[in-house]
Amino acid sequence: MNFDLTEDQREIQRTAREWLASRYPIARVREIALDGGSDATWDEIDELGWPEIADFGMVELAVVAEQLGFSLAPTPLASHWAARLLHPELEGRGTVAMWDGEDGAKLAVPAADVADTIIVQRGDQVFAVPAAEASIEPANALDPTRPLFTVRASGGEEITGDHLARAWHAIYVAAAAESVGVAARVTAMSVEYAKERKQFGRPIGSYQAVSHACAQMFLETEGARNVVLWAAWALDNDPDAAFMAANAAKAYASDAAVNVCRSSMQVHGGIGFTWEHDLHLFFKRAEANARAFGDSTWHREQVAATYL
Amino acid sequence: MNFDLTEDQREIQRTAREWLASRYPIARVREIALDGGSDATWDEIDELGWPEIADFGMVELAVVAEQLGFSLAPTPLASHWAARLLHPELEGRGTVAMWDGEDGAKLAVPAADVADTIIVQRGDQVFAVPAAEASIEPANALDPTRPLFTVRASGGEEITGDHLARAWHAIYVAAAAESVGVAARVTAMSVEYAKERKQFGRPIGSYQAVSHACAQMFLETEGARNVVLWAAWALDNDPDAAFMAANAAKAYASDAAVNVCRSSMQVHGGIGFTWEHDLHLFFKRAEANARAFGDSTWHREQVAATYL
Amino acid sequence: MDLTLSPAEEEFRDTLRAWIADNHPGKEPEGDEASFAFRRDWQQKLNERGWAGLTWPEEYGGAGATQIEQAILFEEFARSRAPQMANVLGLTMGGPTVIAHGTDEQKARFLSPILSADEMWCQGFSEPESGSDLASLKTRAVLDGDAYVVTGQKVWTTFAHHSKWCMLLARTNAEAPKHRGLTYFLMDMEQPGVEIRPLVQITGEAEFNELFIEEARIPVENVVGGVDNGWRVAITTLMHERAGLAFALQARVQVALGELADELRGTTDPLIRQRFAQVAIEAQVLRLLAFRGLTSTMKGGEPGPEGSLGKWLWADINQALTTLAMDARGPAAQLVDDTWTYRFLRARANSIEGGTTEILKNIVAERVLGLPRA
Amino acid sequence: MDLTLSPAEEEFRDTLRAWIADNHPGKEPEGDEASFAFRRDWQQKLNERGWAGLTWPEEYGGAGATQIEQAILFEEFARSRAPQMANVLGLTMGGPTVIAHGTDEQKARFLSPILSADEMWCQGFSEPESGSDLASLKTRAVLDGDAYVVTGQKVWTTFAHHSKWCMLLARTNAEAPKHRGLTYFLMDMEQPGVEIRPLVQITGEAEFNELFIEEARIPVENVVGGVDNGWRVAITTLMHERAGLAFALQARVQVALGELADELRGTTDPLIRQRFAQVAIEAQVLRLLAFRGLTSTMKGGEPGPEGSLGKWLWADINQALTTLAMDARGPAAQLVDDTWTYRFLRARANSIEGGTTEILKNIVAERVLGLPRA
Repeated sequence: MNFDLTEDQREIQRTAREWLASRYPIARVREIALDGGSDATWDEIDELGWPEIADFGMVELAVVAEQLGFSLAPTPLASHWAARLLHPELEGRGTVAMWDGEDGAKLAVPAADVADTIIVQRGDQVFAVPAAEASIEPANALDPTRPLFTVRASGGEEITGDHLARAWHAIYVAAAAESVGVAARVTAMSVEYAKERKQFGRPIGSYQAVSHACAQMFLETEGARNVVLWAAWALDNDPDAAFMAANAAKAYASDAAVNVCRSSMQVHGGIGFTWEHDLHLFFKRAEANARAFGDSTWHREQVAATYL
Repeated sequence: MNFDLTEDQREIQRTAREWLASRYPIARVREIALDGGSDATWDEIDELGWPEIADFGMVELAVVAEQLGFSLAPTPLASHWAARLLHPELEGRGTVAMWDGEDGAKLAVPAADVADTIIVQRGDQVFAVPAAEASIEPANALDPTRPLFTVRASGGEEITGDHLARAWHAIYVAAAAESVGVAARVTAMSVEYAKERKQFGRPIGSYQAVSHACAQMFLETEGARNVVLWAAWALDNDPDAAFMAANAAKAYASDAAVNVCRSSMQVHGGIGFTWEHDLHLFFKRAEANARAFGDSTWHREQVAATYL
Repeated sequence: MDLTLSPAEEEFRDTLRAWIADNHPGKEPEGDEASFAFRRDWQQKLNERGWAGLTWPEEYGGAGATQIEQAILFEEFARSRAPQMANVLGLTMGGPTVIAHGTDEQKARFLSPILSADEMWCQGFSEPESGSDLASLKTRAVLDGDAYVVTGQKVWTTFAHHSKWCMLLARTNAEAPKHRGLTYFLMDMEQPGVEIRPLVQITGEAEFNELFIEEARIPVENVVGGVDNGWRVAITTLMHERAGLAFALQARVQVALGELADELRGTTDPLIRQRFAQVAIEAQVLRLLAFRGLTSTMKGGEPGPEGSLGKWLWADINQALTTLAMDARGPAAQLVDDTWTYRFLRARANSIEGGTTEILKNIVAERVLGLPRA
Repeated sequence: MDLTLSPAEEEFRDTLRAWIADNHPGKEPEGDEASFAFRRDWQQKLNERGWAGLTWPEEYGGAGATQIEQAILFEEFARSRAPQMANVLGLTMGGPTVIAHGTDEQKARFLSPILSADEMWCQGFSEPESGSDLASLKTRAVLDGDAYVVTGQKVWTTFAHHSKWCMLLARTNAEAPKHRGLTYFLMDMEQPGVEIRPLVQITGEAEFNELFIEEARIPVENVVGGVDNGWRVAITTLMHERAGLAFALQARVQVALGELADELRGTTDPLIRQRFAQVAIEAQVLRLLAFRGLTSTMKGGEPGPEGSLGKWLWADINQALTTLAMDARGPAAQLVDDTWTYRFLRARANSIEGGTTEILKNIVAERVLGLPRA
């Protein structure tokens, strides 16, 4: 029993943190996301072995996913993971299309512009459609660091197998881990600001209205990280608990990131409401991610169903 | 347009506050409720004209009802009001039996021991049953200041008329007004305690964790009083808005009293958790009253139905 | 206790309602310039009818109406989903301040163009370093002959780029305690020393601006309410803003609530229905707080600290309402939509702008409940 | 990252589970005396098996088990809905304090009767005037020959009326700073100077007591950890209490959650289902926090300030859980029922007892996040 990362997992965490910090400092994220700069790091990501990290284990994937959220790296890695979990034989890069808009379109599909294959959910079935055969149009995403597309894709090869239910739950955990990263970064930003910013001659962090808000952020961030790591571990080691754990992780981590960012906006005051401050990028990622792959209400209902 | 009590209404308020304070200081309430002391003030209440105060107007009734909650007077007056609103020709004292328990019993009927007539709801119908023909057994009430009974009553004379729908909504407003009184009293107790109690050399009311909690109590109490007065006024003057207003009043005031009492328990710390402190009497009234005549969820659904 | 209108008030409401029906300009266009022009036209139309400065005294171009009639106007605007007037800060703060504290010359010079929307007003109070702690502001004004020379930086100046006049609070006495050394100026925005930079918000729009003031000149006759008396003048203005805006804010909430109801009508999701009802109920509570405030002001004169409750509650409600709208969109809320995405993001500032919720709770705790200062 | 048990731990779990199945005493009876006797019997049975002081060193009658085995025990207790042991304060606080800070004589005298439940322990820390500000306590102990004479008042002393020994914190040096003048005593409750009055709570039960201490005598050999060193001794104990109890608390939440699930099974009300799921999820978060705390303690030794998170979250969860149970009863919740009314009322104290939630947030803010003190 050891509820902590192994030395190998810590090494992966360190590498991810440092590599992402060097390639995606927030100024670079802003360039790519807000000013339409181009991003060409996929080959490096490939060399790091991250596209296939699920083969090492879900904890390893969750560790990297948290760092993706922490850095807000505008990479299609998470979308690729989702596709590969559903379609383990996937060649090239993938993404997943879930939500039905009007007239057969799939809404809010991430990274469709750089995908080779689009995994399309239709009812309970899942199909692999070559991107070249699909119609892909840019959509107006709330979160500018993760471009979304409207996709029209028919036909394709059905993917079947016992892995699918686990794959969906693994996707929930990966998304939840990104939310943990967002929550962790924003909690740290908030605490730092609360120490520096003075009003009425005192750091605002000396007021309980602010300090207790920061403590709440910390509680939810820690809680979210723990439940995500548990769910990730369970997917590889405790199948009885794993699906409930994955739903719990997605619900709790989504809410945690959203709550932390909303509270941080209040702690930051006016400055946090400006475009030039970085907070809104994390805020929008938190809000968007909370709605990706099922919102908290849906995931809570899955948890309720296992008890009631 | 004058969103304030008239001079006459203020006079009623003053009389109610003073009379109840003199007859029902909290020590006397404890005697009656906790030690089984007897209460024989109905004749005086009758002389004050309160049993028929609805004839003056719903605002007048709400004003007295708030003072009933404020004083926690263990009088069956509110139960009688409810019966008389449903059955305007009621002679003697009444009460209302609503909730079906098992095998035809009605649960949680207040003041059935001193009622002459029990107004029994069966589906959409309402019947007046002489108390002498009913089986009445004491039940174990959460709120010791308002004894409850299990009632078995069959037959009776059906009460019909256009007044019924309004009567139910008037009952909601009366109950809501009692919750406002509880909230107002407990807010005042909390503020007073927060000024007096010192920890770490400062009054606890100088900490935002406490002062902001008190501010929240004040907001909800003021809000609840306003919405109750509006609903009371609307029942006599604005039939289009009245029913929605009554549901809104019951939902908001129930929640306000419950929130204020729970928060006050925290502000008071350990002392507020003791039997000898008065807070628990208000707390239990707030919790019980929130569940009488429909809980907040039910009333909110009625409000939703008017919009959606 | 009487929420009915008098016959005269009813007549005013009916007249107003009919007039709005005849003159309603339709849906507000997108984009800052177009929206501004649209609101200016609307204000001019109202001013021609005598209703732009509804409660202003008739001698200054107002209609001398009661606060109840003002409330009726806000409610009718809400009911008909009419736009806001363009010069909202001039109408609710600048004008009333000049009327209360200004000289006869100032009244003659400034009031009429506020009503006609010929001269827009903005407010230069906040600074980057002095947010909640407004009185710690650092912008300095030094007397130089017949004018003050002003240098400093202001932020959150709504509509500065459309404005001719800025209500500017600056320090004229560095020696005095921080509340005692401030003066309230009317600064001409059209001068070289005033640079306006749009301050883009998280919504992507630039509703606010930063002002960089470098040796701007303000003639002494543009001091309002006396040198070093600016805090008192500004506070009166802020109190009026809060009391007056309470009605406008609650009316806007009713509009948004109606729009959301239109979208959600028929939904069977109990979670959504419960949340909607809670917002609707709180919106009524807000409306009644505004009525109560109106009654108090009519009886007692000055608006009291209870006015803080309305601003605080409004922020809670508008955030809850817009969050509900986002949540009701489900996964589609990952995409920007025409209405709710902007409103949801914009609402995040509601609990910050015009007094943070934390400061408002402090005010209620200290000034209403008498709790000791933190 | 490995939440599996080692083969030895699995064997312990299986043995324990089988033993509990054979020895489970059934449902706890109502009433203070009956419930106390029931829990004492249960503890004696466990002690005969060597498991009452599971983590205590074997030389003191414990099983020398690891903290993981302790956690397994709590989880198995929860799974089987086994009762608590009677002498919980002696086992989790008194014994560990004597083991850590006591003399050999104290260890020989006090430890064995704690395990056997022959001598119950209570805690005399809190006073009416010193709630959150524990170090401001006023009970005084004055040396008189070979004993201290103690006078003062204590409150919230759980199980005092069943207890032989009281862990008493009293002021021995009025001149020293408030944290430096306290001494930790073991006071014999069976003496004329100690009067116990039941402190009835809002539940109607008297789980706690007030202690009125009037010239009670404590022999000098009953000082633990040195004169004027009581704060340090008490704090260690409190930290251990918090860390140790975290597991017990989360296990009890799991029991209550299971009971509530049994009652709610099949409900189609989405509002109830959502609230239930949220509590279930947070209960998992609490459980994982306890695991995390266990891992940290095993690696780093002393439990850190993060332990405060568990107590805080537990209070939130238990209040949410019992409130949900009340709400799910609908109008019937106006009546007292056998299970949930008591628990709902009792849970109100969860955010006060053993460190208020406000104090815990202060601790997290200041000691974990490094924010400045208020």
